[in-house]
Amino acid sequence: MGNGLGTIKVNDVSKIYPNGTIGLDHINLDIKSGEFVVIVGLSGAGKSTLLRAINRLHDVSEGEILLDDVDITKSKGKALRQQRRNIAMIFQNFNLVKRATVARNVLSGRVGYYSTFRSTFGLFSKEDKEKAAANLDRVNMLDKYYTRADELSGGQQQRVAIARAMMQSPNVVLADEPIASLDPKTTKMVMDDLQHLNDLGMTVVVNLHSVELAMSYATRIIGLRAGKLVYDKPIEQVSEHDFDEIYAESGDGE
Amino acid sequence: MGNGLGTIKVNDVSKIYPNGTIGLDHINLDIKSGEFVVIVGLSGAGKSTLLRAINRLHDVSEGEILLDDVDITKSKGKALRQQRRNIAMIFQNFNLVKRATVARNVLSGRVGYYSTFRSTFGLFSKEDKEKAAANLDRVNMLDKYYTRADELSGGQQQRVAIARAMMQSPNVVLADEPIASLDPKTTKMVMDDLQHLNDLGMTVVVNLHSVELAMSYATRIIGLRAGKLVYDKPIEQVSEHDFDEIYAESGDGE
Amino acid sequence: MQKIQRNSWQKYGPYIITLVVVLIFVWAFTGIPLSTVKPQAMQVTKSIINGLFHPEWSYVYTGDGEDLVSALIETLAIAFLGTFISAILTLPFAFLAARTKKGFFTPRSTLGKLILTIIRVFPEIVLAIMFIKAVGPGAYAGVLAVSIHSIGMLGKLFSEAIENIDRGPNEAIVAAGGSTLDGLTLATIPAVLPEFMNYTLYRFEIAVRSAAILGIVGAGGIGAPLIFALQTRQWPKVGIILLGIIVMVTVIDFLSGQLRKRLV
Amino acid sequence: MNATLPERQFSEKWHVKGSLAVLLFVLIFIGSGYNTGVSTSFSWDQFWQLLIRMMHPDWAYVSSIITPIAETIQMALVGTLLGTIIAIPFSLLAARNIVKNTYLRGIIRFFLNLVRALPDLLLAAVFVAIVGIGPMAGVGALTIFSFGMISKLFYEAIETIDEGPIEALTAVGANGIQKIVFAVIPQVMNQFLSFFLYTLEINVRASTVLGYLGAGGVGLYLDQTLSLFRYDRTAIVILAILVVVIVVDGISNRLREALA
Amino acid sequence: AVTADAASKKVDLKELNVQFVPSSQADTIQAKAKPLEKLLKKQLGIPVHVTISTDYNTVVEAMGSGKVDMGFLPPDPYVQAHKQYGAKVILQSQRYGINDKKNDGSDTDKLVDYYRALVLVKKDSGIKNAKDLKGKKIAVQNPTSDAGYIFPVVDLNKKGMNVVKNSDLVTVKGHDQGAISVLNGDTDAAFIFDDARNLVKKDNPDAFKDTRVLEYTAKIPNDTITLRKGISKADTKTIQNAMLKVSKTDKGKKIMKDVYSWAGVTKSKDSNFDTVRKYQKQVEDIK
Ligand SMILES: Nc1ncnc2c1ncn2[C@@H]1O[C@H](COP(=O)(O)OP(=O)(O)OP(=O)(O)O)[C@@H](O)[C@H]1O
Ligand SMILES: Nc1ncnc2c1ncn2[C@@H]1O[C@H](COP(=O)(O)OP(=O)(O)OP(=O)(O)O)[C@@H](O)[C@H]1O
Ligand SMILES: [Mg+2]
Ligand SMILES: [Mg+2]
Repeated sequence: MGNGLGTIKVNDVSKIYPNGTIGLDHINLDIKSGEFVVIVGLSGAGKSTLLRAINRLHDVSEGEILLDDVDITKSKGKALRQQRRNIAMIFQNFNLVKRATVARNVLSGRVGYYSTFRSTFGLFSKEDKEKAAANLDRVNMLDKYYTRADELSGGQQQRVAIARAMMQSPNVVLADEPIASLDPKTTKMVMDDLQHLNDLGMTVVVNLHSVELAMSYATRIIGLRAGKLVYDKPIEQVSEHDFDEIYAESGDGE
Repeated sequence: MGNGLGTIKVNDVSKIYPNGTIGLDHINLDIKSGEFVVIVGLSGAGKSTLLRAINRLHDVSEGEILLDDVDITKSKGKALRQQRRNIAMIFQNFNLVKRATVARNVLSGRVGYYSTFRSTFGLFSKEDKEKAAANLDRVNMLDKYYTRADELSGGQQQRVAIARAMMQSPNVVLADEPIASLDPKTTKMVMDDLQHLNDLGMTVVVNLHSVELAMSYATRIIGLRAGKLVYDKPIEQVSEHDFDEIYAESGDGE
Repeated sequence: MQKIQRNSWQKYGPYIITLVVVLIFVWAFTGIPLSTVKPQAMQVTKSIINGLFHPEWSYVYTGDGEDLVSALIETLAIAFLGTFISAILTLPFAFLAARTKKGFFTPRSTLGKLILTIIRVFPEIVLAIMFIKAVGPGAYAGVLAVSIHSIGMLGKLFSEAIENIDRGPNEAIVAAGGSTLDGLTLATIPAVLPEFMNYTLYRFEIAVRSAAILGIVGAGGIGAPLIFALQTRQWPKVGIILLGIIVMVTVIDFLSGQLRKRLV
Repeated sequence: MNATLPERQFSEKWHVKGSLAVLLFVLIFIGSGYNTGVSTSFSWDQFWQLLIRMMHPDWAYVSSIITPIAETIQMALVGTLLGTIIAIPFSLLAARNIVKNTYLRGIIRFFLNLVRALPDLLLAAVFVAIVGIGPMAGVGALTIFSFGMISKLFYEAIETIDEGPIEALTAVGANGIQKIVFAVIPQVMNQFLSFFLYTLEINVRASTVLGYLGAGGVGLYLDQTLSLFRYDRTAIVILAILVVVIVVDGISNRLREALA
Repeated sequence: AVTADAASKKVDLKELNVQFVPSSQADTIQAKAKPLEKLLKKQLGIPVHVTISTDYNTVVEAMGSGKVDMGFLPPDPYVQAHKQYGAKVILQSQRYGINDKKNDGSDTDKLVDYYRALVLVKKDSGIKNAKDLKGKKIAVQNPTSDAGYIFPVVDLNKKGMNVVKNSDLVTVKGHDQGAISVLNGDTDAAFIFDDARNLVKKDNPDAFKDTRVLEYTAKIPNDTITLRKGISKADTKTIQNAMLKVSKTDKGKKIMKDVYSWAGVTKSKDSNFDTVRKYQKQVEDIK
């Protein structure tokens, strides 16, 4: 690729939850095509909130989010769907349809490319079915092709979710703690996969809790604390003990 | 403590799921009082299955599991409940009552000590309420005391679940990936808490995916692969590259 | 790619089931003679609609305690008592009937389900007669008939709600050494309570509308006036009663919606 | 560690709102009891009398009710099916997590409320008046009745699904219908089926009320046996309905399990 | 107040529970209980509770269990109540007779304590006499209905037409449905009371014009006022007189008319219903 697609500009975005919790607090960010950004921060810092805002899974309270210079916070209907199609998302809690088979879950990553009619009747093309199998194979889950998602272990479910995201052929991959429930081997595999997608030119934004992984994969590290952006440096300038600062409690005496 | 309580003997235990999946395959284990055991293994290796068997959350297909020399696989009624009371469990997916407050969730860890009547009507003693507050404080969640569990972030929920386990004053603590969704800071806190409980004499058995954490906390490391026990050594004899072996795929050519 | 096999049931099972279902429905449709709508039907329909749109307003309130308003209030009272009494009586049956363990044969749950089915199937009319014999005609008999009949319905819904919940929290309580009952009160009930309330409210709405039984028992609710108005084809009166019921059901629906929001 | 419990406002601490609600409930309860003249007088011997008379069923009567019970089943099946088909689009339109437009949803819900407000008795009477006697009238009444009931059950089921998968599909760029097909239907299919069978069962039982108005089915026979004081035959009618309901129930349980 | 009550109390009963099912002949029914309650209470000096039911069976059963003291019953349920639980008729209702000549459902000015059933066919129907009913579809009521089943079946049988065997009987609910089914052409004939066409006149203005009466049946006694078993002779007498008195007052007349569409009541005895019993017997033999 290297087509320059997959840029994300977050301009002065805030998000206040209906119950008054401040999820994001005037965030500004400018992510270039092909970056591998890792977002770190304490639990509850707003990492998930930020990713979800980028994909417009919830509306922000103020500010704008430009994806390849189009403001997703104002998109609607088909345009919005097409923007989303270009952003793959991997969720912290998998979000699989538990009662559907692994295959169907993975194929559902592709619906953005199908007419309603064809997808409804499961008329996926042969290529896509093969692509699904290939993606499952990549995360080592091909043998569970016809298994129902609720019969999988946590880690297995996450791998299915990753395979689903890969189906989208996106420009941007957002991953919310994609390796929280994975063993080190699968973790490495998944991170390598993300790396691989990144190498193909996709922009990758990952929420991570592991400093070690952040250091070894990211090209840029962003730190959140209590909804505020408190850290933003290219990897070359990051030193391990910077993390202590990011992970300081809001009240720890700044 | 150091009273010698909290021993676990797993004798030739197998578990076959109704759909035919082999969860555990003739496992033998002898865990002494006061050990800090970390179980590692690939996703789907049977770690959760083993922990749940120890607590008799599901029945095993064969074999026996002795807790302080009493076979829990044969216990019933009150005796079983008392055995369980002495084993605290922290779940991979938290298992909080989403519609109840944090306080009530934490206090529910104490039910083993109450008559059904008292627990039903929430007649928990003042000490226990204070204990709940103290435990929440320890995991840094005291300010959410009256919050409903479904308004918490993933990491926050896990911390509530840990506080609940601590309420039990158990002899054995079983933790199924207790830090999967936690940031490094909270992770350290939680692992330190487990360490602390261990120092007080409790036997701790933790499923972990982090080699690093395993190495720094465990007194003994156990490896599972495809339901089989493939590794079992005291920490002194463990070297980092042993893990590669544990994490080898079943088919990787043993 | 690697070939992934499915066994023959997975492959053909769905088709077989579909075929059987289609056949059943074909049979069902053959039993319904398509009586073409008669020319007179138009006239009847017109006079019904005409009547419904010219409600007999004078019936709304007459002050003698036998008007629409008092009939509706009495209906509400009967439905309310009947439903909520039955909601409480239902609980033990529901837990008895819930299948919480897998297995082909579960005697406890089967027994529970059978009891509930028998209660449910017992026709309201017969129940009504039995209660009239026991307590005499009137609203009291109505309350009893509604509450017993509701047990059968609610018990089924409740037991299925119990079967469907996430067992995780319950497991956590059990793992902490709690008894089955603790798991029930601390994890299961909080999880199912909103659903129970939901079904109870739902059942309440149905009870309000089950005018038939109330008319039969001489309960003085809206049942008898409605049935007589229908029998003697007094459509304007049917119209006003219907309007009253609609207003009442809408209000109940609104209130129960508010209540639900608070419960969830 | 010396943690103390966080303080709460007075109203929260004493659950003022909750207590008031309970108080209100109790008052309504007592008021209703007063209004309906509930008392403790109850003649058990009289209560059992009918049951005792039903204890000796007239088995010879079985042959007479096979046709009507079959007709009842057919009516129930057709009525439920038609009602369900109409209900599906309406329930989707009425679900909060599918249709975000409050007005559209409000209108649909109001309409559904109207439909559900119609007493089954009225439905049957009106259909009998329009299409004349016989199963057609019964099917008409059952269709409308099932429609009102199922649409409500359905939309509530839809509102309680795990929204994660919908979100995942949203993130993938799926449109509304695709979200429904991939994320909603698989989650509610099981419940839809059980509601369908549940309604079917209710419709089988509703035949007793329909018969009361002459809309066909086994209800007519219940009415006849009662007015002849032939409780031995009433018992047979009830048993017949019981058998049908148990079969429906059994299928329902097995299917739910298979799909669970 | 207690003594005053006691003084005006004229019967041994502590209270009187009345239940009625409006007659199917009524073309307007108001579900009202209070007016009669008041009037009777004044006459008897004890509390009176009136309930309205839609099902005869409940009245009979409740009289059997002593929960209802007085019931307003049509002949057939009365015969049942008498047979099953020893209930006794005290009064019978009166209505103005139907002016059959005019064929428009209007009343005569004569008070009668009986009514008749009729066999209704379409005006242009080819059914000219009882025999023509052979193989035809006939709308009937429940087999317990006097006007809608028993009397027509027996009377037609006497004319040599066994409809049970030779015709296709369709059970409908309500005499209005019987009339409508003929009007709609769903059935060829219907057994209805004289004159149930009044019920459907509002919805089908041509109800009389388009139809014709094939046969009238024998007289069927009117609705009863019946007391349960176990009420003393003296009380029976008092209650009977009280009802009669009520029916004579202007207020009472109006209520009877509005609520039950009765014109009055007259004394009755059990033997008045022997015809009904006879017909019931006979109908059982027609197979
Ligand atoms: N639906 C919601 N309603 C109200 N508050 C919410 C909601 N979701 C999240 N929050 C709050 O918003 C804040 C940020 O939450 P978020 O889920 O973004 O945290 P996070 O950084 O992803 O944490 P974690 O690492 O634990 O997943 C938290 O304080 C959380 O309690
Ligand atoms: N309820 C179940 N029914 C059938 N198979 C199951 C069930 N639960 C787990 N399994 C299977 O049993 C095996 C072991 O599962 P288990 O949950 O113990 O894995 P784990 O080691 O905890 O993995 P993870 O690290 O992903 O949590 C897996 O292959 C899984 O698919
Ligand atoms: Mg998060
Ligand atoms: Mg696990």
